[in-house]
Amino acid sequence: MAEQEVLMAVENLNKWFPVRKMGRARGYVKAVNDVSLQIRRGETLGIVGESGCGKTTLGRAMIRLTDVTDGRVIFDGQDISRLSEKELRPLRRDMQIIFQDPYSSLNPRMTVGDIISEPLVYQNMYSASERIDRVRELMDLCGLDPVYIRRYPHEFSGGQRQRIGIARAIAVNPKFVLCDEPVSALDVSIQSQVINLLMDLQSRTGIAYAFISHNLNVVYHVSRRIAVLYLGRVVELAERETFKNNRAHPYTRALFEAIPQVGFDEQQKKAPLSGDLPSPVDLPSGCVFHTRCPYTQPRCRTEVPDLREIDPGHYVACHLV
Amino acid sequence: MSIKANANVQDAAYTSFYHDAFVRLKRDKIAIACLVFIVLLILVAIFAPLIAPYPEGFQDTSAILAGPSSKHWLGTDEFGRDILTRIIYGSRISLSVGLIAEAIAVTIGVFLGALAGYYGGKIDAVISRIIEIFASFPHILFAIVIMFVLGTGVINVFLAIGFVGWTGIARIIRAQVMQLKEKEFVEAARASGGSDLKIILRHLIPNCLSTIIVVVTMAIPSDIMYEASLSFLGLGVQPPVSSWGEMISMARKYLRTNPTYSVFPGIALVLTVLAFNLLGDALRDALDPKLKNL
Amino acid sequence: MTDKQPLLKVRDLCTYFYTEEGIVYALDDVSFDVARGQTLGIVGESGSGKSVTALSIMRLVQSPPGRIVSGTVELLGEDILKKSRKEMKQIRGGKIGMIFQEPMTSLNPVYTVGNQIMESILLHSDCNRKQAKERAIEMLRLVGIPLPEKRFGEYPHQLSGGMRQRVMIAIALSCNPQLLICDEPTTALDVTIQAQILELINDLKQQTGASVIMITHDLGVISRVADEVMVMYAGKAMEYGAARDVFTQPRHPYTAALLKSIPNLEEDVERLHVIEGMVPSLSKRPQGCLFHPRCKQAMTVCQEKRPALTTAPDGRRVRCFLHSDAVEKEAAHG
Amino acid sequence: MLKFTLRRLYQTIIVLLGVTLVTFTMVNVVPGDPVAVMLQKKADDATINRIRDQMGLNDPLPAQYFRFLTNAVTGDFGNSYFQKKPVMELILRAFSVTGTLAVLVLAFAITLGVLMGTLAAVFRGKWVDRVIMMISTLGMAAPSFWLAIILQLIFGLTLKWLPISGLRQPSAYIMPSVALGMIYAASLARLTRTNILDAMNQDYIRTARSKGVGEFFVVAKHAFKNAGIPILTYLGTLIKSILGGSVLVETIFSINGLGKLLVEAIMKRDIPIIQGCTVYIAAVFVIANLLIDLTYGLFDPRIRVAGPAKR
Repeated sequence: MAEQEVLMAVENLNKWFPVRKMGRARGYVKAVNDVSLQIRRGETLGIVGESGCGKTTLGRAMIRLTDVTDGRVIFDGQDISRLSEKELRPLRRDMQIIFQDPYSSLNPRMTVGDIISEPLVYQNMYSASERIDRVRELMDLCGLDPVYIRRYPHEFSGGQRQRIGIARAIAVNPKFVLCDEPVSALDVSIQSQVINLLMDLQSRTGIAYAFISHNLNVVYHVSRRIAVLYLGRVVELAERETFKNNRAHPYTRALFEAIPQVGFDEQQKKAPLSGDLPSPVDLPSGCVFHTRCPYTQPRCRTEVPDLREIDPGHYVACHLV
Repeated sequence: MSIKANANVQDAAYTSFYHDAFVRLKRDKIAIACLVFIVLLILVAIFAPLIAPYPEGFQDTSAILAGPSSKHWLGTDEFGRDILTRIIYGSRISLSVGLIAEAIAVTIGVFLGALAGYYGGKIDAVISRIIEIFASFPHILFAIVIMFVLGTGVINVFLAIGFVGWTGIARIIRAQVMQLKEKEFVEAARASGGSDLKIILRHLIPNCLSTIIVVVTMAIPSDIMYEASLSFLGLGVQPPVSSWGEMISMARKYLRTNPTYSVFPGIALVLTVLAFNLLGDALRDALDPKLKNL
Repeated sequence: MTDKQPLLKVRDLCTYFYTEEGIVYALDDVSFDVARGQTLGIVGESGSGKSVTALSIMRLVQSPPGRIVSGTVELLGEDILKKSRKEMKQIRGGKIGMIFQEPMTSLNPVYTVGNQIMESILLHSDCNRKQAKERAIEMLRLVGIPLPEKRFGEYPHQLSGGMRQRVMIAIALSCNPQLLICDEPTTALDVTIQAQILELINDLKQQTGASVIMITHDLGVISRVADEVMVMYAGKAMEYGAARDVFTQPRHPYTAALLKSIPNLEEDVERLHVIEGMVPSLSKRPQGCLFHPRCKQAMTVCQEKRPALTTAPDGRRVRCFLHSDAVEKEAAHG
Repeated sequence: MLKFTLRRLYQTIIVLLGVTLVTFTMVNVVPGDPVAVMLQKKADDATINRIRDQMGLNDPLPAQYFRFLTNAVTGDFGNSYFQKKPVMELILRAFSVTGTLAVLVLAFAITLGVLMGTLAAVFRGKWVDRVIMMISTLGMAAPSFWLAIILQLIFGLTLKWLPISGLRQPSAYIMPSVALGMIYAASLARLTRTNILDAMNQDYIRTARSKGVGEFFVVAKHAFKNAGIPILTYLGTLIKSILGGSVLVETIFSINGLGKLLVEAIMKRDIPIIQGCTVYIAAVFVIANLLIDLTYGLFDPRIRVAGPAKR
């Protein structure tokens, strides 16, 4: 991978939350564990996993909405993992976020115009009158009628609110947008509208996305490459096509089999995995997946598998591959 | 059912949150009646000299402790003063206690509550303990002790009641700010490079405002009652200034001679408290239904 | 469809909500059958009336503002809607069991799991407490909860989401109901857990011979479990037939568009198919076909008249003027 | 649960220390020399100074506070200036009266309030609900001291059913209890109603109904226990308010309780009593609150037994 092509590089990132008992840290929730991945300019990296896999925390750490316990985040050639809130402020122009919940992500006391122009105000972009033009342009771009610029969020439907959130995120022309479950709260027929909008915006402006979701179908559709997370670790990372025919990690395979597909040709009626996710406080030793893996070997219980490149661009963390 | 969420923007009128709330409030007949009553009461208090049938302090020596008559609609007290006149002047004290004492309580409460909620951690721990300490004294008892320290008088009544009432507001604002801080729109503001100050000004304060309005409306009647109680005990407003609590206290000595003397100031007090309580309920339903346990 | 009498026969069911904003036609003129041992899938987006269908069958629609306005719900030939309150208590939990979407909030936090299963058993059988306890533990074992004796005494918050949903299933099935209604049972769960729960529901259906109504917005879930499927939109059934037929050859433009709009691992498409616009407000419904404002094949007649749900010669039912010119009869109430 | 208990215990001690500090500070910033007050200006400066020395009033304030605190821990709040008796003795004697009254008020308010609130919730929107809510709204607006006078007027002076002052016979407790308890019964009724209605909207109620549980048990078993948690929280505030409100009611009915002791002490500037009463009442509330917090577990297993570690 050519160095200029890489927009964001996450290197051995760890994010642990202390579990406090009687005021002292008695253990850690290891939300993100030794994660390394890269996002190239203009591409979409899908990050997929079940609840508790650390995908949201990883996303927040990538754009430094949370501190990093260990490891580095290099954005546009600059290590941002140790910068202070104040030092980060100017960089926020280049990295933005779209949230899952179209309700709590918009301030109910602000008009749509104020919401969309907020990043422009913080970043001191445009004059006050130019800002209004810019907001109208953004609303138009995101499929919202600009006449609603003075309306309040509660007057819009979930899908429209999500469009407002998208307009806010792209207002400052960012290079990178973190999409945290952007369509999970929407109805099926609205999901496709929002997904198409995100993809149109990418082809028009060349934004790079990190697209976090638990919905494999959606991630598969939007991403060029996909990282599968399990209990805070990347277990498999590859081009999207690889996941169609060449899924290597047992967890990835189970995850894909578990999704109910519309169609009746090869319906899988058996659940591919048994058991619950282990608690992130006491992670299993060795490979974190060994408690549920159908192929567990003795060494899986003791040795943590490295993320190895088994084919060009295809990384897997499993002893058996 | 999420039917309402699907309502089309096209057919919705241009409405802000407060406009919406006002529309909801307008539909509530009781609330409007209370609002009218309170406005009238304020007018009565302001224009007391014009409305009252007698000048304040005027003593009709021909009618001492008289019952209601055409000359004195609500009767007279032990000095022959017209009770209606005294009730009208007494409304000045009650309303200004509601206003000034509550302003003091809100200032302290919002400041400390917001500080604790926004910064959390050690600051929160310290402020929370302080709130707990001050909330450990029964309000009326604490007010009595403060009055003992400051001495009697109208201004001191304001100070005592204001200083007693801040803990409740501080608790609510603290919880509210803590909740707001976790909202994604605050995170969005941080993600766009908003500083603490800007986030507080643009997001936290506007979203707390409705809560503050509700809490204040609901606290005013208790303040009015505390004033009446202090004055009743002889620790608040001192004669000859008229206060409903002080009138009831005096009337107590003449229960046998003029029983209605004690009734009328009480009715004035009950009606005022009732109006504020009901208005507060309606405002809460319209602005902030989460505060249901208030 | 089988020749035998269906277990559940719903005819012309209407449930409206009388709100300040006007009448919300949450469920309008819905008819369907559930055969013994079969699974009927009801699929639709939010506000389509699918949950109201379930609550209407159980007569649990909140009233006011909701009311079942007309229609019949026959369980083995007897109209549930005409039953007394007391008879209804026997049907709920006895003949019909129900599972809800939110396993986190659907169990009472202040009682043990065992207490909540036993409650149902004690209500619907002559068991004493000891027998009820044994039965409850047996149910916990049946739904695949490890260490059922230990879990019996635990509180809901001590269990994971998947485990709680298993407890809900244990409660719903504890009295051997003939019908199990599942309202979005897996929406709040992770996919691998969802697969477990769906497998469990399927297995238990086989074992007990109960019929299942599976309500969900997820077409994938439906196609994994359902024999028949009813597609709902804005309170009406748009298409109804064997699941395989409906999903492989959808006839209603809404079903077809919905199927095309979901991303799919099997086929790669550059852009997803989009259904423009939004679900209409159920209190201010458009004239004519409720879907016509979003339909790409809408004709003039679609704007003027409400199409009726008609049965084609092959037994499939569609509510669309492209497949029939039948017009819905005017509702007698209004 | 043990950790929770220990943490609450630690917090309680901090709050109690704070309470003594606040009270001590307030009482000691009062202008005027307590000794001069005590001797009623009959003594010369030398005598006053000698007594001040004896009483330790010439020591620096922190030392005085420390002495006050260490004595308070052993239950010694000093002697009353005028009654020449240990303050603690006076407080305990008064509290036996106030305590009885408070228990009666509490029983009256809880029985009436919870019952009425539950009824109103069950008959939501019906006339029963409207009547109960109307009465409780009125009840919340009537100050206890005025209600007491009206009761005296009706049942004491006019009907002559009940004695208008003192506590010499059991029936004498009725009027003070009702006068003081009405406002709390009213607010409890509203609180109970809201919380039962709130619980009735929860998903688990729908589950209970879908199991075939009858409406009576839906309310009595499923809603009531959940609604009990906020009601329990309110009890702490209730105890505090009753102790405060007793000041007024005791004055009106000439009951020799804590409230009357305090008001009289304030009139005479009897500082040890003021200090002792304030700390004592606050301490009663703080400890009652602690006990209430510890009984949450009975209602809410989420506090009693820890769940799995959450993310």
